[in-house]
Amino acid sequence: MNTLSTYLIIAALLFGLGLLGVLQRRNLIGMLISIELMLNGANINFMAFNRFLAPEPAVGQIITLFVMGLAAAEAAIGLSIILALFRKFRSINVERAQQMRG
Amino acid sequence: MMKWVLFIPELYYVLMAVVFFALSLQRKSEPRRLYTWAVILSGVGVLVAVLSARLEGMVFFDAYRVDLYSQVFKLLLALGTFWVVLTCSELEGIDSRQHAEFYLFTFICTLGMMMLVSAVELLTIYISVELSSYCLYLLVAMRRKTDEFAETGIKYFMVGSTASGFMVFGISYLFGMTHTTYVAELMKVLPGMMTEPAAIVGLVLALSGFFFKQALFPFHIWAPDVYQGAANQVTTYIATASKMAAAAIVIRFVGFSGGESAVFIKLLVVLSILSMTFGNLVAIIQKDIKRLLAYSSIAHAGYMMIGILSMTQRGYASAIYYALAYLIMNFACFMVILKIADDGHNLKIKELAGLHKRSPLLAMTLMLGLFGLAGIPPTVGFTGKFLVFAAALEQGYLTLVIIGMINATISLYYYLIVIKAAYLLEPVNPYPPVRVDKWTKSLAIFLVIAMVYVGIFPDQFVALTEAAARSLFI
Amino acid sequence: MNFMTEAMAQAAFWIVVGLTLAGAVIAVFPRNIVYNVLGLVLALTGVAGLYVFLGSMFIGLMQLLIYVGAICVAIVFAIMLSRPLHLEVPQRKLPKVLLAAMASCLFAIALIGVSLRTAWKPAAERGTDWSVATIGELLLTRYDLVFEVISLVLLVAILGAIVTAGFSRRLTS
Amino acid sequence: MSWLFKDPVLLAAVLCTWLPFLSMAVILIFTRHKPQLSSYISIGAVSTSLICALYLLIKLVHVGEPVEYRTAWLIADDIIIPFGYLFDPLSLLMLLIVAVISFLVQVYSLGYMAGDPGFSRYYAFQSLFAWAMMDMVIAPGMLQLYIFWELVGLASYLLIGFYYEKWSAGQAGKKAFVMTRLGDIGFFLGLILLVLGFGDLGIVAMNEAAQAQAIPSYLITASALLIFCGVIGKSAQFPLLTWLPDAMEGPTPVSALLHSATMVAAGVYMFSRIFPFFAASPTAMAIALAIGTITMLLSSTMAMATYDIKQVWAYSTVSQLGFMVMGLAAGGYFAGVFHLTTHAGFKALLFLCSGVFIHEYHSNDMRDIGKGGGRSLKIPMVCMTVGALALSGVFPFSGFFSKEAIMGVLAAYPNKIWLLAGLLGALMTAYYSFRLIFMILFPKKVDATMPHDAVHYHQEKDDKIQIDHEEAAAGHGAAHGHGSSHGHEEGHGNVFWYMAWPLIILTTITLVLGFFQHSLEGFLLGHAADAHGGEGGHGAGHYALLIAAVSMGLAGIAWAYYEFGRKGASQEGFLARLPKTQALFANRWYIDRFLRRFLDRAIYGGLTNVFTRNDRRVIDGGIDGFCLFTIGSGRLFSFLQSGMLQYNLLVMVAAVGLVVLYFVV
Amino acid sequence: MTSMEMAHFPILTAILMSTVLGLIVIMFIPDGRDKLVKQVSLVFSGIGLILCLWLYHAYDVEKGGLQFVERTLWVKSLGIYWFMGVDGINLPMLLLTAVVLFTGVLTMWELENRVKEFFAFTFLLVAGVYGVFMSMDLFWIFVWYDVSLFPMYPLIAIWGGTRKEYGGMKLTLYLLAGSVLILPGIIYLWAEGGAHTFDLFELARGGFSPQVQNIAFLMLYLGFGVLAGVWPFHTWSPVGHVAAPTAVSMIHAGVLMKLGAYGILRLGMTLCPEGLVYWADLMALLATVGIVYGAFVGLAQTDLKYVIGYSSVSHMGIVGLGLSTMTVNGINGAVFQMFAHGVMTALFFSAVGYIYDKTHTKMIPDLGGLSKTMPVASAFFIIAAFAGIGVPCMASFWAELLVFISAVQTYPVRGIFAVLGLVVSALFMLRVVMSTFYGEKNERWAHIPDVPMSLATPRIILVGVIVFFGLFPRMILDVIQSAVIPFVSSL
Repeated sequence: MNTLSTYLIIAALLFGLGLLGVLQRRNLIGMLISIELMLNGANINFMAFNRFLAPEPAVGQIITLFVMGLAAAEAAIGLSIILALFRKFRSINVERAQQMRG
Repeated sequence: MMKWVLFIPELYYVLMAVVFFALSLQRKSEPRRLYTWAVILSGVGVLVAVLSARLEGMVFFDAYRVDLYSQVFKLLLALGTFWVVLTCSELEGIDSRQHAEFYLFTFICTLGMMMLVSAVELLTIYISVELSSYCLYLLVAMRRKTDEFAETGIKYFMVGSTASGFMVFGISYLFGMTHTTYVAELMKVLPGMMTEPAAIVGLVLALSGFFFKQALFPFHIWAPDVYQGAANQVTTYIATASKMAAAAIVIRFVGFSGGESAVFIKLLVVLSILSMTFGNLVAIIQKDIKRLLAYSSIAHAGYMMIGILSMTQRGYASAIYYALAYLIMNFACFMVILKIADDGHNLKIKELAGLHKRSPLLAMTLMLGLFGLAGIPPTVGFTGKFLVFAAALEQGYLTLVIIGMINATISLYYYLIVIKAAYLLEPVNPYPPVRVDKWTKSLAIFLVIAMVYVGIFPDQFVALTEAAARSLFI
Repeated sequence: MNFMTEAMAQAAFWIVVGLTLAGAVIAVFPRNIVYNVLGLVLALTGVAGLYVFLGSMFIGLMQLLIYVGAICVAIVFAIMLSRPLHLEVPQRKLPKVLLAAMASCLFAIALIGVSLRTAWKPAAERGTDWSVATIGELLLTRYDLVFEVISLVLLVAILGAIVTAGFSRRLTS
Repeated sequence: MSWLFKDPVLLAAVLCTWLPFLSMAVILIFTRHKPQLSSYISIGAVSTSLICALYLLIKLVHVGEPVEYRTAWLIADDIIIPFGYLFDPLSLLMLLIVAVISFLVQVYSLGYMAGDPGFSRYYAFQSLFAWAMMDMVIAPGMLQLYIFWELVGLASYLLIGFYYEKWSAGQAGKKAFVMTRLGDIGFFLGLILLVLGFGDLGIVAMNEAAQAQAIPSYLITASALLIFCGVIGKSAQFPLLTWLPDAMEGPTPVSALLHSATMVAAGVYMFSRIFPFFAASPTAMAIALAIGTITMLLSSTMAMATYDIKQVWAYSTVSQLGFMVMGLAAGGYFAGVFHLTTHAGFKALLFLCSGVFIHEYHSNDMRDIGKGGGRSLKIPMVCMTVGALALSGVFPFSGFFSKEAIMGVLAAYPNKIWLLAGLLGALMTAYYSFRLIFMILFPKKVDATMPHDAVHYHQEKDDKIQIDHEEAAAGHGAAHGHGSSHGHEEGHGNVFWYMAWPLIILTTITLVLGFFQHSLEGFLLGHAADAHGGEGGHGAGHYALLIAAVSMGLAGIAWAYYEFGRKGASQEGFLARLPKTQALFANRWYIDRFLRRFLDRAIYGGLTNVFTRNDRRVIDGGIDGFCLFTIGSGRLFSFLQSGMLQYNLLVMVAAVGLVVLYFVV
Repeated sequence: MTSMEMAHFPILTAILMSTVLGLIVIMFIPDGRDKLVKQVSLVFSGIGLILCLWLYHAYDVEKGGLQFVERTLWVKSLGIYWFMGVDGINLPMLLLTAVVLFTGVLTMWELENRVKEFFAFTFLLVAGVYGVFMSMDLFWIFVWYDVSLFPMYPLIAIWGGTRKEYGGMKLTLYLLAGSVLILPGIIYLWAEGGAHTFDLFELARGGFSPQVQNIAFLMLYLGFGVLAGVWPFHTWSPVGHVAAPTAVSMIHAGVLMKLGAYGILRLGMTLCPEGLVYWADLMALLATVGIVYGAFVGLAQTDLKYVIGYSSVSHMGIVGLGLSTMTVNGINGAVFQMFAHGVMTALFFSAVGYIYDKTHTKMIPDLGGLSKTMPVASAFFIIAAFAGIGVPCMASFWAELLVFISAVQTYPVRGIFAVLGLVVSALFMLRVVMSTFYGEKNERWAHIPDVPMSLATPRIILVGVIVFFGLFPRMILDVIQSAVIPFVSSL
């Protein structure tokens, strides 16, 4: 129901799903997508705490806003790096990127 | 407004960023001129940091605190940046068309880290971390001719993003528990809540993000690949300046717990031991010097953690001192590597062969630096370890300290292998002579003297770090 | 009436939740990257809905704007730049998926555990000022620094994206 | 330094003992390359010593109480090790003996060692010996005695191994040192026991305390037995007796000085030094008696089976030392010391005579010497015969008197078996001495045409006796040592007379000394001697014994004459008909073989081997293994850092997940 | 320690600086001026020697106690002091160091390979040694201790002989592994000491609870024990010595190993007397095993330096045994033995060094009959061997005497075993002497010249020291005793 723990669970699930994506997707863009999911999980947390616990409702919203902004920047940088990699490898399969080890 | 004075170092770095942004807009890239500018500007930056060292006060609605703690770290950051820039005379690892951007990102990154050490509000901290991280992602990915190391950037980025995901999630729990984003209030409230799972998990998750920057086990996974894959100067920057900021923020965050939770301390102990042991053991088998130093940095994160986890003023002070020591000696090692691999390639240990003939000064710098990393007196590394261990033993962590010492011995083994290469091996094919210009020479001599001087006359430095640690709690 | 509204709200809420989670699943599981993006869009929209339920229409809108509008589009562009759609998708390795599933399940369960086991205490005094104006005011006062810095972050991101993606800003050296 | 000159006695003592040391230092450091000068320095020093010793004897002969000088050599808490001089009759007598024989031997060596490349070194070591021995003799405390005792051993080692290019010489030196060391350990432990139990190692104090029963008897017995170990080692008593024959590898004058007259007698001297102390423990005395007897008999038998002229005298020395120990252990303080004195004279004489033969014929084998015409060397031949007579205890010679004294003591001992053993010993002694004399005197076939220089090694191969190669190596005379760089072509001028005069002097001593028995007795035993007319008291009532002893000696001579001397004698001896016994005797009753086996099996093969392997495999191997393990674990852990990004992330996530879970549960 | 006592010429610092300055001067000599480097080294080591001799002369035995004290606060917050002083225990050690350094420099007169670096590292090493012996502050003791250890690696690995890289690595790692326990031990004491000072005497005055003492003593004992060659942590010693060049072996076996024993004495025993009592049994046991074991293993070695290495194990066992008795004479003897063994081993290695330099082998079976070709060189070795056997009138005799007396008193059975070890040590020394120097002239080495005067000088000095203190043991024992008696009474 519309309680704090519901939101927290949803956030945790989102985070977990994101994590799963990061851990098993071979497509780098897929991993990036998963990271966005994780950030969204955190954002839901902020919003939920903001709604149910926080003294000032504005703060949580602002944090969420900034996280979004950063996520956008992050996505931009991530995508550019992925593209750079693609131009080298002609692939965005993360498993191609395992030359350095040990 | 007088208060803006407090913000001067940061403003100065903004100015530098602007200058290089302007320079990056030029049609033609002139590496030499860029280098000269960068050296001059970052040199003045050190000066600014020194001059503003004694400033104190709060700005930005208490989100930003300028005190000795932050100023010391800012000085270290400025110094690290300056040194790195100084070694950029042959910036062969990076496409010459992108040198301006290289300096730009470096300075913005330093700016981000400077804000990080001063920020006392979670959102500001988060933003600062991300600012510096993004710059680093970009710097790492900038390496030229990267076929061999192309994956570096993406690895760094993925691990970093995941870790920052953890961190945000953790911060959200902290926010939920304490209803505030201000560090000062957090520190008041949080120690009383350490029994709640959310508080401690929030702290741990938030710390993961910083441990990532510090390359503490198990958040180290990027370090070897990035150290190896990034351009030499970038690696140097990551290994020196960026570590300072990480240390600063880890100290601040660990302090949140107020030493209330034994389990939390135990966790840190475990992490510290794992980090030292893993780093040192794996470093043994490395062939590439930068990769080796990456593992050694993992181990050093563990040593530093010993000081931090004692949760006393002395502990934090020792960690600050350790950071200073680490900056100097790590940089000394990297400087030698940079100068030997002046065409920007990755240096193998065996390529050091005959260094004592090729450049005795660099060989000596390298030796002292490595001995310092191994914690051998009279170098600064020893004094750092000594202080860290003293702080830990004051709290009774005898076993931890012994494990730390065992690790120091293991680490000595691989440092000795490098020293052996530099001093003992004769090269199979003669390597080209090392070009050592006047600047490098004086920098090397300075580093040697610094390593020994700070090591055997630690009094004033210890006093400084203790004052800095004290200001953490005011 | 009240009951009806309540029930509708309930239903809407669960629909939104379902949308979010379904979107997340789609974003993670299918091997076709385009489905993933669509899933992500779904999930993000769902999250925007949740924000609305959490009382902030503004953030919900921002979510749609930034995430769905900007990020997802960027991702789609990247997909189009990087990988022709007709290329076959790589096979999954079962052990890896299993391990990943175990780890993330562990993590999710642990987090759920944390949120359930913690006694969340509301603040003693809770403000009720949900207006966007306040947000704006705070952005220009208390969060002024952050507000300034994020512009720097975005600048870095833009510059970096250009530099890194290989479209050098100079044609010649 | 003025204290030194205030007291002439002290001055004499210091000069007497330290001049040789000085001479050693000077020779080693400065005059190594000037052999003549070195020898003069050394002889000068030792003759000064001799004069001083004489002076001391004369000066102090009537002083009743012992005169003692001491200064603290070492002060370590409650242990004070004095350095000093103790002059009592015994030490004065021994000092004189040492000085005289050292002097004579050094003079003799002028001839014997002439032209040897190590001439200077030889004299340096001689000086070292003289210094150490004299300081030992007049030591006021047991620790000083022990210290110089060890140094004497060092000198012995150096001199035995003088011909260092000879493997066997080195072996012999090592053997001598280690075997005496073994005994010394006992000695040392005994001293420690005494220090801890009693606290004072002053000889006078010890003796008085023992007599006054101020020391518990168990302590006396234990420490006396341990100290006696030192005697066993130094004086080559059973079972550590085999080093002495091997020690004959050294130059003959060395054998004369160290390994017969003085150094080996140090054990006996030490015994007599603390005689009252020993006497306070009947157990120790009994054991000493037994050991002395065994030694005497065993070594006599050994002497009967060898053809090496020096070996014979070496065995004889061992046997006579055993005899002295018997005398002392049976309670005959004077008898033992007296025999020590006379023995020093005639045994030195015997060795020096043999030295002349060896020098002349470059062979140690008595058959070679005989065939080479040994009897043509008149002076040595006569002197040697005199010595042998003294050894056999024939009347006018010194040996007679001292042997009689010991026999008297043994006869006074309740258990007569010791006396019988003594008599048997006398018989054998006479037999082997004259076996030697006769073999040289009446060689089976005089081959006058044979040049002296020719060395008849091949004849040694005729020996049917199986001798361990080890001993064989040790047994081949010292003749190779000095090569033929010198020789008698220079004529029998100086060289010969350098060697002859000491012989003559010693012969004189041997002839005369016996008649001083009573004055010596008086001197040694002080007033006590006057009171009961000398110990042993064999004056009037023991003619039977006297006759028995002398007849034993004569019988031995006769027997030897029968087998070796008379015309047509087979010169094979009765042992040749008893091959097993002969082998037994020739192989020293297999004591050596046993020791060698023990050394090989238990020490080299056993403990050493085990320890070495343990060191290499277990201890060092453990360390290396640990290091390899560390490196290996590094390799292992490096798999955690696989190149695959997601696996690394997996580790990280799992770790954090577990931590979070831990905090929840 | 009053200010009045402070007002004198800081001679200890001067001695220390003689090496540090020497190091710096050597570093600034341009390449290729090898002769000059050697001369400078000689001058600076000579200055150190003269200062040490003066110190020895000026030390007031009657007064005893700590003299020539220098004490300045160094790091305030940790209570670290620049605290140096001389008493009867470290004075002989300083003298030993000076003598060995001086002779070591002379011994390496013919070095040709990377001369400058060699002497620089050597001076660094010796600076550390001086520092340990002088310092009375735990922090500085440890600092100097490590300073004296790490130059061993380049010294062995660059200029060494047999398996130099392995040996150097093993030795350095092993010895520094010892500090794994020392450093925590020191800081542990500091932390438990309450007064938060590293001043040795202040800490000792404060006292510790028995439990703390037990732990700390064990740590210090094992830590320093590694360097002191305590069985079973001795295997670095033969391996390292075999690998090291002559002067380094001299300094290392002669002086550095003493640091270990000195550390046990100065830190462990001063600060944790009750810990000592608790662990003394173990100490005595290990020491005895070391004595006997070292001798036996030495018996089987075929490498000259291995033999000396194991003899060092055996002799350092005697030091350990002496310390473990906790009696005046035991400790007297132990300190004396440290000195005597130092000089003796230096002589040993210097003698072997010459032989090795000329023949390029130190395998006993390859040698033999050396006396004929180089009598003087052989004589040095033989003298050292006799000193090693414990022949009287050599310095080590007195030391062994004192140790054994107190050992038999305190631990009868172990004491007797230790004494029996002397026979074995005699056996193996003489075995080596015989196989190497006795026997037929070896034609292979016939061309080799005997030691020239210049190279004989250092060895003569060492022989002189051995014999001088052998004849006049009070010259040094009185000094030692002036410190040991109050020390033991305070135990």
